[in-house]
Amino acid sequence: MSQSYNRGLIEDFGRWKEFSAGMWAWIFHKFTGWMLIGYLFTHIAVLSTAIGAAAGDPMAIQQETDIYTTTIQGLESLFIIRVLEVGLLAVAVFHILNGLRLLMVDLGIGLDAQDKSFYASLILTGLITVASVPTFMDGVGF
Amino acid sequence: MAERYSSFTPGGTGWLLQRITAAFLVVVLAFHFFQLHFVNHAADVTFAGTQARMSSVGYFITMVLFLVTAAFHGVNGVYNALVNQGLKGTQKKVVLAVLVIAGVALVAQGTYVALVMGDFI
Amino acid sequence: MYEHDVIVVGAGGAGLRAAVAASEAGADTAIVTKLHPVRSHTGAAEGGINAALQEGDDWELHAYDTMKGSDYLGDAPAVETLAQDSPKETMNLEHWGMPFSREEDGTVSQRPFGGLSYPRTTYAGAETGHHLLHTMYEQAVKHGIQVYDEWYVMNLVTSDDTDPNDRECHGVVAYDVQSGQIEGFKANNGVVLATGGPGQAFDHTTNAVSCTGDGHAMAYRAGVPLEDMEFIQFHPTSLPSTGVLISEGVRGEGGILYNNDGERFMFEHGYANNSGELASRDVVARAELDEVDAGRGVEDEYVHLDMRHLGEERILDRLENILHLAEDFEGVDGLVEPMPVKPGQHYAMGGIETDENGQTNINGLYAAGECACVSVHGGNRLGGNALPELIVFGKRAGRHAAGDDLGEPQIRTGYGDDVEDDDTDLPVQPGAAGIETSDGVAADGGVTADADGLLERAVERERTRVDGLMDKDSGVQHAEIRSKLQKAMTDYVNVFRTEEGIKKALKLIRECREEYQDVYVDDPSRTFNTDLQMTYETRNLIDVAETIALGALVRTEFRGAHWRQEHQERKDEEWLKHTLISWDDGEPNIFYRPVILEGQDKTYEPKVRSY
Amino acid sequence: MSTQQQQQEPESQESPKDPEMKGAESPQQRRLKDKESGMVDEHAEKEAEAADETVHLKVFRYDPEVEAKQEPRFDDFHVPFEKGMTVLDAVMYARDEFDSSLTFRHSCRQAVCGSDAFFVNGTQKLGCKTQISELEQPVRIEPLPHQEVVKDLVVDMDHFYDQMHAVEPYFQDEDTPESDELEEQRQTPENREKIKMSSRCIWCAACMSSCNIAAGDNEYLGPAAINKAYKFAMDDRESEDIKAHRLRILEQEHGVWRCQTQFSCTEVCPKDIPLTEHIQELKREAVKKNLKFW
Ligand SMILES: Cc1cc2nc3c(=O)[nH]c(=O)nc-3n(C[C@H](O)[C@H](O)[C@H](O)COP(=O)(O)OP(=O)(O)OC[C@H]3O[C@@H](n4cnc5c(N)ncnc54)[C@H](O)[C@@H]3O)c2cc1C
Ligand code: HEM
Ligand code: SF4
Ligand code: F3S
Ligand code: FES
Repeated sequence: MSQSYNRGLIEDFGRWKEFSAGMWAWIFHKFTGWMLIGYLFTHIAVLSTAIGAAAGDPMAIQQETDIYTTTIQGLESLFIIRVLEVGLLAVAVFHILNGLRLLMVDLGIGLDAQDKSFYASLILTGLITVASVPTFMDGVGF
Repeated sequence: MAERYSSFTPGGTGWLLQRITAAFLVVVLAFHFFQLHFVNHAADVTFAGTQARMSSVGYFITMVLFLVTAAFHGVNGVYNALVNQGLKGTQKKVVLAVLVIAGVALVAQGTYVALVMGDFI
Repeated sequence: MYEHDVIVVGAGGAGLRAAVAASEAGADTAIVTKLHPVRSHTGAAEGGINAALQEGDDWELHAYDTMKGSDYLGDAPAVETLAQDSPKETMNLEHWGMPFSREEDGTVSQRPFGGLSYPRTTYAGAETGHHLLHTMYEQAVKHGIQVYDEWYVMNLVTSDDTDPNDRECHGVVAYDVQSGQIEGFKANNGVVLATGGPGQAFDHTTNAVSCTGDGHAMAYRAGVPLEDMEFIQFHPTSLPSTGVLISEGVRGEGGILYNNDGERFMFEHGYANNSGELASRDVVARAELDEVDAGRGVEDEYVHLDMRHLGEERILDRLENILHLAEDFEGVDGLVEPMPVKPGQHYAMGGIETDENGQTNINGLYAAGECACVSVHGGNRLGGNALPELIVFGKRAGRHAAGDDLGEPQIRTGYGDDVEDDDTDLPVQPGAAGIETSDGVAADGGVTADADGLLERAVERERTRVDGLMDKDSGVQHAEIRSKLQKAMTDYVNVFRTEEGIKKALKLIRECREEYQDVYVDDPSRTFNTDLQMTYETRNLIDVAETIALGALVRTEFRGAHWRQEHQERKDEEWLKHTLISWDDGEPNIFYRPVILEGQDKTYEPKVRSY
Repeated sequence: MSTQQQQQEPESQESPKDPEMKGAESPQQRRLKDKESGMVDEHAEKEAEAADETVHLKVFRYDPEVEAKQEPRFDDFHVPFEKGMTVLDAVMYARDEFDSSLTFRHSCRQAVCGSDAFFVNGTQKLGCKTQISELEQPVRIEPLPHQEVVKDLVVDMDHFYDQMHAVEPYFQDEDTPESDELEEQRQTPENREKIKMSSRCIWCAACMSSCNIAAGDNEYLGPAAINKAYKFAMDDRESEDIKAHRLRILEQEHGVWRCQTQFSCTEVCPKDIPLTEHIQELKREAVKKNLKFW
């Protein structure tokens, strides 16, 4: 609904301190969803190097010097990429867990615990992310 | 005042599909992540390895389905989010067109890549 | 100017029912209301609707109970109409989707209520009024009735004839609260007043802040007598700080009243040795005040209603609602401590004098609901009898206003040859003071303009009045006068009434009237000026309070809710008659009309009212 | 009256747990003690002090017509605290004693008329149902967010009413016979129970104001209107055809699908109506209706 005057910096989102669990869940889910679809596009773009690889010299594939392999391994050797990957994992895990929470809500299950299940998703995301750091960082400077 | 509503197919088909794709994605996405970061480390990925995996028809089909559902789920999600923010009229139509094209392009390109990977073409 | 066939003022249960009925009868109907319809105080009613629905019950029993409850001051034709029509009107509500509580077999539930010989109070949880109001509003939406909400009706537009009985009502003048504009509303067929009760005349009431008796005052000044105004029902258990009602159900389930010394005073001080806390409302209310007066009140103000001994399980099962009320409005947890309660003004039995068709002595002017007095409640209203009154007489008024033939009424209205004049000595000159006379209806005597001309003149008059109030920038504010008035009424015309006290009250009311000459509106804005609206309301409260006090002074007996220290018994020889007070050009005129005790095929013989 | 003395004694012996009903200790204090026994003593003392103290209100002021108020501002009021005082009591006091131009809607003072939903310390609350003692001071009182402000705490409700009316909020009997010969309809107590909560809405608009989606999309029906439709759609007294018709209204673009299950509506509803649950149920009903084989 429109606003006829200014009640503070940002009327809708400036009140984030007053947001409740459900609203945070909504915002995080949105954010992670957009990240994921963005990633999907880049992901396919990167994988498209496979076209070049297949068209190139079969020997290169053997020696693992084809453009696909080198691109991926090149990227994977960068520390920043690994960090981003961990971020992606966090994003995906939260989106999955909260997505499951939303599916439950859609089915009308456990509505009373909706705030608790949101906090649970957050905590679990954190735990899984931390636990997976060693695997993800394997081989780059750790 | 039901007349006010327009250009929208009622019935929540989109809503339902978003949920169904989500349920499907939970399984494949988890599988995918596990496969490429824990079973095979992403850093060790080679074209040869990819080709080997992709030439299995079952894996190929799963991946294409994964792509299609993810693309639909993601694009539909983005569209809904924008519409929820009050997008309407021509703007809305343009956004829909762009998103559909992007989604179709994504699926087409992805499928093509997968076909190449699996050495099917 | 707006124009409609029927204009209904007020959108509580009575107003909405009248509007729907008028619309169904084919009239172009509009509602003008100072609150949005769903905000009306009908929504606060908890208990239920009395209707003889079940096999074994009978409308005649309902009529009998009502007459007895009224202490034989109800008019039989009205009482019988109520009892006869209530069942089908209740069924109508059911068909409109009202969510009544249900029995296992799917029929509506009914419960016993005070003073009823059969469990015939039909209810929807403890929120009957809320559901009734919303169901009715839904029907108004369905019928596409035009609602001017947040329009405050300032005055009626009537012709100038010297004899009020010859006057005709052409519409109303109203003020759009949101924009401040003042407009005329022309009614081609009739105006129905359904403005609710005058509870704000008292400072402690279960009524809403909007219950300011506007309809009473407007009709009164236009020349319609107010009937039986002295009969005010006080509820013994309302929360001290807000007046929120704690249902009789608490005492029904076994709740106990204690004074500050921890005594169960209903028994220990012998107020009601048989029924104790469950004695009738007026008895309990008087007992509580006696305790406080004797210095045994808690904080010198209230007594305690304790339900802890009922046990948590039983309380949660049957009285959960009460826990919320006490917690939310008094900050008290009924499970761990007793609840503070004191008597509060609850209902006005009297009101604008009408016949069974809702019509007043002024042609084209109707009244229904709590603001009207048909009269069905006489000296005392039974619980659950107000809501049926809304739907039965609201509907009749609406239909009649729309032109439907409902037959010749048996109840007469207005000053006529069947009345008896009063000769009590009044301590002060009631009625108009100073500028207030300029509002006298017949001011420029005899010049009868046509409807449009009358409307224009009335609109002009209100505009001038508002300009005057807004232009002044010093004087008295309405809040001061209002609280003085409320205090006077609560101190002297409350549950206990003495001649001396009432006279004091009349003097204080007169003072309020004089102070009102200097009233001014501080808020300079035309946008949503509640200051202005409340200033108008306060003036109406003064008029209404005065009629209550006058009625209380002249009625020298104890009947129903009206208790007089000097007159401790019901005097049927002398007082089987209604008190009527009419404005009569700024000078209240008091007269009496006999009660009609002859029903369709029996006469109700006055008996001792004991339960 | 000596007998009373005697009667009084056993009375107080019989119920030793019962603290004597003396005025010395206020019920408020006792409540706090009993309720959170132990740790509350300190708290109760603070409460007792507060009893002689004042409440600090910060009230939003705005009036398009009055120059000094055209620029929205907050006014401070210091109102004497009384036991049981609600936010509505406090603003009424401020208006009657300090500034008669302070404007807000109110009527019933008992949470049934729905006129006084305000934004109190950052959440939508009914003024008359909110105890001052439970709020942090200063108490900041603003008009409902996401609705145009008319003046001070008064917001424009027209949009809310339009949405409520948009769902055809009235019972639709195919044939309403002449009112004299109406046969009572049957409804099971279970069905009545099912619609009970939805029927408690008092149109206060707190839910609508708290919903981010409604804030962004003016055409979204909003939780209250959807809940109103729920009341009818779930009532067995209406026929299946009408239910289908109701679902058609709800499944439009700006109907139930807009809800993103933010739950804030459910959290602020003063009548404790499970709004999100009702909206979700309607989404499922709509899907079911469209999947014929279900
Ligand atoms: C707490 C409580 C519990 C009750 N419980 C029961 C019960 O269980 N059973 C029972 O039968 N009765 C009960 N009653 C009594 C009954 O509820 C009322 O008598 C009845 O609801 C009055 O309805 P009404 O339509 O006459 O007026 P209201 O509902 O008060 O409506 C008055 C209308 O008039 C409008 N209005 C007033 N002045 C103006 C003006 N100047 N201009 C424009 N519009 C105006 C208002 O906006 C409002 O819409 C109870 C009353 C209270 C207070
Ligand atoms: C793996 C399991 C997944 C689950 C359980 C899941 C679940 C969901 C659900 C239930 C929604 C709807 C939220 C709503 O409408 O209220 C949603 C939205 C969305 N999802 Fe997913 N999703 C998953 C994977 C993905 C993937 C892989 C992508 C990216 C390609 C993605 C992108 C999105 C986007 C963009 C949205 C819209 C977000 C918004 O509202 O702005 N999701 N998801
Ligand atoms: S659903 Fe609750 S919050 Fe919304 S309008 Fe109704 S009562 Fe108020
Ligand atoms: S806050 Fe809004 S998003 Fe849905 S759950 Fe309530 S309507
Ligand atoms: S004043 Fe009626 S709900 Fe608060």
